[in-house]
Amino acid sequence: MELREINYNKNEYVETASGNKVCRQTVLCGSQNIILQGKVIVQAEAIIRGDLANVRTGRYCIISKEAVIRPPYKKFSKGVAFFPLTMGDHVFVGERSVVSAAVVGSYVYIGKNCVIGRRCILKDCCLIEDNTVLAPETVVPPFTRYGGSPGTNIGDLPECQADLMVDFTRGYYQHFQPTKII
Amino acid sequence: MPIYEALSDKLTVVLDVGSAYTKFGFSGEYAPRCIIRSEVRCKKTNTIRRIIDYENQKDLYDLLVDFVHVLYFKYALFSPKDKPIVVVESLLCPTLFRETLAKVLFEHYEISMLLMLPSHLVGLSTLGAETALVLDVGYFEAVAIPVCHGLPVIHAWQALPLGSQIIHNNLRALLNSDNTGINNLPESVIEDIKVRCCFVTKQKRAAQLSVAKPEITFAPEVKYPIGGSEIITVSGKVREKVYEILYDEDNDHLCLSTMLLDAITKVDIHLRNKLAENILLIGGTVMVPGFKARLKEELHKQLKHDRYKKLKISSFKFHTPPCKENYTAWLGGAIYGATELLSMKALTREKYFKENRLPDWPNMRDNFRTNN
Amino acid sequence: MAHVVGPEVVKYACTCGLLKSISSLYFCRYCCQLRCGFCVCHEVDSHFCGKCCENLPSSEARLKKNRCGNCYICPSCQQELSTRIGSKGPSNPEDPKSTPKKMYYLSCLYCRWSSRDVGIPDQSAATGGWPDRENVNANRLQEIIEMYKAMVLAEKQQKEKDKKKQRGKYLSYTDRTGVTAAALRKRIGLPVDIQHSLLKAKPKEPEPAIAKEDVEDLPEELLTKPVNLTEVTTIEQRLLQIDLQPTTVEKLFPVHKQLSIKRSLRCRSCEHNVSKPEYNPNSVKFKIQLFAYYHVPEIRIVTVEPLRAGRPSELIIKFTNPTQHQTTITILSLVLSGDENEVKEETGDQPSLPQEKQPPSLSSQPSSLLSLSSRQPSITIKPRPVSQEVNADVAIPSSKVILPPRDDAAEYDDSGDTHNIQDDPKLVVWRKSNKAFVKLLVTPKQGLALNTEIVAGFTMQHIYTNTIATTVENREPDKHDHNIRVFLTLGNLVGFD
Amino acid sequence: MSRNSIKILQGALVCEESKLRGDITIGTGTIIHPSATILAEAGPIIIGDCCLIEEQVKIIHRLPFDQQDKENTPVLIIGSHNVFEVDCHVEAPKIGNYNVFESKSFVGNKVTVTNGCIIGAGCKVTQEQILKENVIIYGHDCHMREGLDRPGLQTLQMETLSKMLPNYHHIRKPNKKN
Repeated sequence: MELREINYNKNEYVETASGNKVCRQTVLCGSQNIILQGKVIVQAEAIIRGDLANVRTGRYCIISKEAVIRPPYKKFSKGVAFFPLTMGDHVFVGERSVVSAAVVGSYVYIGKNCVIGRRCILKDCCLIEDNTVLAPETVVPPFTRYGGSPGTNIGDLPECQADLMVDFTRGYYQHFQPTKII
Repeated sequence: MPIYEALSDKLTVVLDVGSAYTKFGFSGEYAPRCIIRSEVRCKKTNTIRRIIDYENQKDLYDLLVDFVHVLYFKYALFSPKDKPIVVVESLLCPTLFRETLAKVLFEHYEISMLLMLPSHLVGLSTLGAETALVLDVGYFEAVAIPVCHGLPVIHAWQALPLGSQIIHNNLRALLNSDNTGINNLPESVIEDIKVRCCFVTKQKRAAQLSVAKPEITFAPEVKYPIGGSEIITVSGKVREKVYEILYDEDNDHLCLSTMLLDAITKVDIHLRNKLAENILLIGGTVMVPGFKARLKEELHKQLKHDRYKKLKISSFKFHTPPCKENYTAWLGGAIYGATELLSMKALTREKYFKENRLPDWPNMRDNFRTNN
Repeated sequence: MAHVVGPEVVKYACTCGLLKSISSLYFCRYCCQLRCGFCVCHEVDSHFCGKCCENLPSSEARLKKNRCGNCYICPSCQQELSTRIGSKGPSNPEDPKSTPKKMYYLSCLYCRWSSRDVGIPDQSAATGGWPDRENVNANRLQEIIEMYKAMVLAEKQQKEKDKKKQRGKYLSYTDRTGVTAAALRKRIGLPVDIQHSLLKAKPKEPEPAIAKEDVEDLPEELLTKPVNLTEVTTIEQRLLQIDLQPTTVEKLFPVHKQLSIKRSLRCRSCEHNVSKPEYNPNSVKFKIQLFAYYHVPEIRIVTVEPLRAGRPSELIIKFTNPTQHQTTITILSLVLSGDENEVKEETGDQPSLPQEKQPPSLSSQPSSLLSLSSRQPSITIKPRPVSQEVNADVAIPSSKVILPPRDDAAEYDDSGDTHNIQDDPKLVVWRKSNKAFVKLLVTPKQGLALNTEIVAGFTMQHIYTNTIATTVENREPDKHDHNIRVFLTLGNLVGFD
Repeated sequence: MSRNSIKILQGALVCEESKLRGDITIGTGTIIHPSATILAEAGPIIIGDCCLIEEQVKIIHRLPFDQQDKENTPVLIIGSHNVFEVDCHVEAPKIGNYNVFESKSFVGNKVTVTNGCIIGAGCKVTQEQILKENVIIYGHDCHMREGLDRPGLQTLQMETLSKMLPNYHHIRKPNKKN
């Protein structure tokens, strides 16, 4: 199916020079530590915890409603430090998902209502199905589909997944348009 | 024989596709690499489908293609093309199933050769013995076949639909009286309750199970949580009673113990005592606590009946295989697979396509015949 | 919504007859045919561990039984275990000043199982070194395997001798048809307890197992002690440690993580690769990538008018040309029978197809043994008829649609199109760079029940420009017409005419 | 319960963007992240010392329908050193010490949580029960196992947080002396 237009209220969103579209009803903590590379959409009530550590996304990332992007912490002998969280290009994070990964690669699709545990590493081209719970420190290899609780490898992805994700996130961005006021 | 030595360097897959669980590994190894449920994730619906629930041959073919794919590319990690395979099968395996499996292996996966081994016979090889009465209690049925001097006495076979399936159904029915919503529980939960809570009780106690005012106190009940939202009660009576279905005689006065005795009756009189003193139990169901002890009790009880008195058997002896019972048959396949038998008896791809058929009962008999 | 998630509403019929979405199809440009995961040959390219992402040579992978030497999974919940630094055990408890030594233990961050739970002592090295357990029956089983090996070998030699003596008519009889029950009975009638001639000859053969009269009794505590479910293992936990199959949780030990593979795919008719990944486990690039998504126009449903039986509904679909060459799309009516003309046409250069059931290269020797190292030609699977039924008619337009080549730069360019294509306005609604929106009329068949899922189909003919230069002189790329049967799931019937 | 009475003890760190309704007492050393929700509907909530309450957490004091009686207002007492991770939803009537409620877990209002329990990510526990000490609930089927010990303390993380959070957030002023 071709994507339908996704309309938003123009007053609720801020569009930056690099094409990021960020909803005003988001909680962007420590916004000086958050880098959105461009053409990133952050939807209503999403939370990005830049106060804990740097958060850096690539281009064409979509952070859906009520998703939480939260840098993970790690215990050291001397204390706890929060790690920066990096996200590649063309990443989709579904509604209400909590992402506490260390690295999210490019062309990654995270479904709705997932829990991506602390310090997980999501390699390029992987897909996390809706309602998956990934245990902390899980490594998701490329071209795998993870699902369930605890999340396990339940299948493979087509080899052209990268292009599919490029097409999907670009299409999403292009169709994400303000409601036209007549 | 350099060719064959080169062959033995190759990993030969040994496969035992059971109705519930599939055992998969390599010849010459001591245990399977994996024991997994015989099921695949249906790509269309993204649900799990059991292989035994196939609708027709085409459906079975597709299920097996997916299943064998998982076995090779998730566990064996090499391509099946031009490689040999050993398949352990029940002698009572439906023709449709074995032929479809062979078709999948030869046509779709292009294996070089296929050796089909009967489970009852090869299971015995784990003992290094040649004569025993082998009882395999699987998912659908229990099958007893005497093996004498390395030959399955096929005419003496006994089979009854006494396997884990009937136990699961029985458990579901028994739990239903104390709890609600049991019918909706998936079979895997029923299986888990069976595995973790139930056991085979003793003969004396079993007699009390059906009495109105039992003189014994049943085993303590178990509160079994279903997810986080429900707790069901597995009463002590249920825990003890569920396996009774294997030992209760049916309308034809048949049960597990009579199967064994009937099988013994059907063989040559000289061999009867030897078989009774060499009983090998295989299959996952026999691993439940108390199974063997109870079977022995039951066998002795049956001996007192008129129909078995003539057998003149004094004692029953049981073998303990050097492995767990649920993969004994597989292990047998792995032992045979490590020998030259593969190159001697296996059906090659050329032959399969030339004749376009699978020999029936391609078992070990020829190997043992040529020796005298 | 693309192919990433959501239902696949547009399906292409692969040459083998299965319906797949375009993302899971391949396009073999040597055969000019669609292929799918079902009809190609899968091959293992490289082994790697999904946790530490390290490649292992296949020989090492085999040696380690396809498991990673360093990574473990939790025996309780099968998640990956993490190595933790334990409370640095004091190297000398009496001397508080002695430097603490780092000790490591394994811990599951999901179910919180840890190697300390089962009393495995902490290790001084961070990776590996965790005790592996041997199969308790290993010696006995090795003896048995050796015995059977020797037995069968001797028998084989015997058989070869016999063969020389008599031409083995009897043997061939049994080999083919198998012994009947009657023949077996005869065999059983042999004198009792004849010793296997071979067993007698071999002095070093292991004792056969002795059956025992006493068997393990039912553990008495099962009858009296209440069961603590948290201490009894589940069947999944048991099957993770196949040789032990522990029944209680204190016997669960960490399990080496299973390796994963990268695989390449090979067309079964021409033996060319259609997909070959790069060696690096982290790489998502390919050395060979003949995916249909890059070669065949993609179709997406844009809008469908509500479907009523017997009444034409407007359907707008989008065509995208993924190639670097202009293509022309013609919509033809669907031929459902397996012997579609286009299949015949395209396979005309493969005379072997009708005899695909025949194994190739039949030699008198057991060639599969001799040539195990070398690759055997593949057996082609006969295509099956398409199982999908179509319950709507598509009005076949008379004109064609031209799709300009894909232009990556245009993606970033918002200015208007430079292509000047004269379109049939009845057919092409809108176009932009390599995409065109096309209007079709579909009419669900009469007599369908309400809410029936409507599937329409047509044959898409596109011009495929093959860039593999066949000869040196032939610089002009080849152009083929390639037909693909396409099935569109349009939604449910909402009413009648 | 329309009026709000929030008592924050000295040393607690409560971000202003959190949503607190009803009669709530927050103990020393407790950290409440922004956009956490605590609703004291049925009666007061008393949160002990050194609890960590992350964003999107919902702690709701709400009685089951069959236990609603107007005679005495029950108090939800949450012990010390409990960790409520992102988007967990807790309605338990009683919570001891050293528990961890992982992300997206749900604890119904008939479940009494003792000490040292871990409710795993995504687990939904609603059946009326008293969780044993050091029980770990995990996985899709809410599998249970018993831990050897209670889960490790998050003191170190909280130390870091208490240094970092005031730099970025408006903190509610403590209004009660210890």
